[in-house]
Amino acid sequence: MHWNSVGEFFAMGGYALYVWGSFGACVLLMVVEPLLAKRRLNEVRQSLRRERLADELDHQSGTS
Amino acid sequence: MGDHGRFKGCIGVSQSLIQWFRYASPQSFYPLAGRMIPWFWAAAAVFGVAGLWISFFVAPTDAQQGEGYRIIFVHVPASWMSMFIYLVMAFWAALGLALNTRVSGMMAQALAPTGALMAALSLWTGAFWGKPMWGAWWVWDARLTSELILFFLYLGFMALQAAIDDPRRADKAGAILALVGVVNIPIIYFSVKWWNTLHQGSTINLTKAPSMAQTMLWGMLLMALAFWMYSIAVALTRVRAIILERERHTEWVKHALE
Amino acid sequence: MKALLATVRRDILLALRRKSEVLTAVFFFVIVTSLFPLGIGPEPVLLKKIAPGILWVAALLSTLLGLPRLFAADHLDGTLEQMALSPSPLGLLVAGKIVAHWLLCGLPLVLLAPVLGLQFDLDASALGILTLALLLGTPLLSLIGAIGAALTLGVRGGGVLLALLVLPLYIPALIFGAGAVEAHIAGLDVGGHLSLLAAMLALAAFFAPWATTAALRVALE
Amino acid sequence: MLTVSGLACSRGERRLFANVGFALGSGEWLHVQGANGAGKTSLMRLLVGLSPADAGEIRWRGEPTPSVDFRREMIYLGHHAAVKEDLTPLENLRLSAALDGVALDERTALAALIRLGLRGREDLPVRVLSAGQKRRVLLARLLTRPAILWVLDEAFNALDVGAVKLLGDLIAEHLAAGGMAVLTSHQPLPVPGGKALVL
Repeated sequence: MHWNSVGEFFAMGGYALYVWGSFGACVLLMVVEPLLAKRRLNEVRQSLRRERLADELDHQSGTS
Repeated sequence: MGDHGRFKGCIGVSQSLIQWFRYASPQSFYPLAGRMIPWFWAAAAVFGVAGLWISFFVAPTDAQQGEGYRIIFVHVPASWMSMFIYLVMAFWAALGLALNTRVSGMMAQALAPTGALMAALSLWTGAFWGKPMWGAWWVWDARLTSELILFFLYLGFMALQAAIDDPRRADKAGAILALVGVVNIPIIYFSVKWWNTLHQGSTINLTKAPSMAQTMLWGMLLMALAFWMYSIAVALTRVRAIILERERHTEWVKHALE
Repeated sequence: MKALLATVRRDILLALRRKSEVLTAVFFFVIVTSLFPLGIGPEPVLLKKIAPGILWVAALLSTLLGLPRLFAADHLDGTLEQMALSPSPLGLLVAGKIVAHWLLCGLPLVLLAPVLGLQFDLDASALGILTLALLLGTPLLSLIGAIGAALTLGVRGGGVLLALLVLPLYIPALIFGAGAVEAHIAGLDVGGHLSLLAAMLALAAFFAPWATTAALRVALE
Repeated sequence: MLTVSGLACSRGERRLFANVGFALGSGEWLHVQGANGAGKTSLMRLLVGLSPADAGEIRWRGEPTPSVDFRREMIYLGHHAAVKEDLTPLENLRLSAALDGVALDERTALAALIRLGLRGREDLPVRVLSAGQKRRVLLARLLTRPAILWVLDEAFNALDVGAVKLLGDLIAEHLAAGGMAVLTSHQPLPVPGGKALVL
C-alpha cells in the first residue's frame, strides 16, 4: 500500500482530474447503460401485461 | 479408418451445432438468458473489485507517468472490448445471414450499443490520458484515430438498424454492414497506422510507455475480464427486451410473463 | 459479360438524357476545391501542402453526391425488380451499374483534378501522381459506395445515413490517395501508396459487387 | 411444369396465408383472387423469387426455384411501370432485352409496339405518354421476351376497354401456344378457362 492518506489517494499525485475523470466516466456509463437496458425490458413487460389485462377485460365484457 | 470416424464425428458435431443454432428459438433463449444474467453480473463484480484493488493499491507508481498511467486500467480494457464486441457482433450477424436464425440478429442488435459505449469510453479515457501526457485532449494518434472510426462504424450500424422498420430486413442489412466493417477494420487500422508514422505523430504510447510490471498486466487482465462479463450481462438484458418487443404477438410471450 | 456492358450502356444513356445530375457532382467538385484557397488565403506554400487532402476530400464528397441515385431510381420505377429476376446474374448487372457510376461520377473527377491542381501550385509530376492516385482510388469509392447505396435503399433519411455508413470506409482510400501525392511532394517514393491503393481496389472489385447484390436482394424482399 | 406446395407467408407478425399449393401445366392458367391485403402480391413475389417464403416449395420443371431455367422462362410484370421515363418505348424494349441477354431485332420490337397500339409513339419519351400507354409499353415486353410462364400482377389495371380485350387475347394466344400464366385480379378476367385460387 503506497498511499499515506486518503487525501493523497484522491489527489493521485496531481493527476486527480484525469484519473478520476476516466474512472468516473466508466463507472457512470456502466451504471447508466444497464439501467437503460433494464428499463427497456421493464417497459416491454409492462406493455405486454397491459395488453393481457385489456384482453381479459375485453373477454369479460364480451361474456357478461 | 480412425480418421474417417473422427471426420464423421466432426461433421456430426458441426451439424448438431447448426441444428442447435437453427432451433435456438427466442422462446427458449429468453428464459435461458434470464437465468444467466445474475451469474455474469456476479462475475463482473468479482473481477471488477479485484481489478480495481490491483489498479489502485497494488500496482506501483510509474516512473515516467506518475499516477496518471492508472488510466490504462480502464482505457485498455475498453479498447479491447470495443474491438472484440465488433467481432462478436459480426459473428452473430454472419450466423444469422447464413442460417437464417432469429436469435443471432437480435444478439447483434443487442451488442451494438455496448460496443459503441466501449468505444466511447476508450476515446474518453484516451483523451483524459492524452491531456497530461501530450498536453492536448486529442492527438491524431493511430490508436485513437482508429478507435474513433470504429465508433463511427458502430453508430452507422445502429443508425441503419434503427432506420429500417422490418426487423428481419434490418437484421440482414445490419449483418451485411457488419461483415463489410469486419473486412475493413484491419485495413483501416493499418492505413491509419501508416499515415501516423508518415506524419511523425506522437511516439509515446499509452500501452507501451510504462515498463509493464507484472502486477499492471494482472490489473489490466482482471479489468478486461470485468468489462467482458459486464458486456455479456448488459447484452443479454437487452436481447431479452428485444425478444419480447419482436415476439410480442406470439403465444409463448403471453405465457412467459410470470 | 454482355449483360454487364448492356447495363453500363443503359445507365450512361439514361444519365445523358438527364445531364444535370452528372454535371451537379462535377460542378460540386470544382466549386469546393476552389472555395478552399478563398477561405484559407492565397499563400502558395500552404496551398501546395494541403492540395492533395483537399482534392481528395472533395472527390470523396462528390462521388457521394451521386450515390443515393445509384439504385433509387431503378428501385422506384420497378426496373430493379426486373433486374433481380433477369436471366442474367444480378451480380453482373450490379457490377455494370457500378462501372457506369464510376464513368459518370468518378472519371470526370480524375480528368478535372490536374486542372484544379493548378490552382494549388502543384507541379506537373505531382499532378501526374494525383491523377494516377485518383484513377486507382475513385473506382474504389464507387465500389464501396455501392454497398452503402444498396443498404440504405428505400430507407428513411437514406442520404444522410449513406454518408454515415460510407465515409468511414473511405478513409483508407483517402489516406493512401492523398498520401501518395504528399509523399511525392516530399520527395519520397510513391510506389507503396499506389500499389496499396491497387490492392484495395482489387479486393473491393472482388467483394463489393457481391455485398451490394446481397444488400439489394434484402432491400427487394 | 410449375408445382407449388405448402407455401406460407407472413408480413411482420401477421400471417398472410399458409399451405397454398397448386400445379400448372402447359396451356393452363391460374386466377389468384382475394380481398385487398389478402396477400395476392406477396404470393406473386414469392412465386417469382423476389422474397423468400416462410415455408413450402416452388418447383419449375421439377427443380426448386429460382433456377436459371426458371429465370429464363418466366416473365413477371408487377405494379410498377418498370419503364424508363426518359427513354422512348423502343429504347425501353431494347434495353430490357439487352439486360436479360435476349436477342431482339427491330422488326419484332416494332411489331410488338404496334400490336399494343403504340404506333406513332415509338420515338417519344415515355414521360409524355398517358398512364395506360405506359402500361402498354410494359406489356409489349410479353411479346419481345420469349417466356413460358407469365406472372402478371394486376395487369388489367389502368387499361381501357380496348387494351383489356387486347391483353385477354394475348394471354389466350400464349396459352394456346402451350404457355402458362398466373394472374391476379379482383374482377373476372376476359380469359376463358383457368383454375382459381382464393386467398
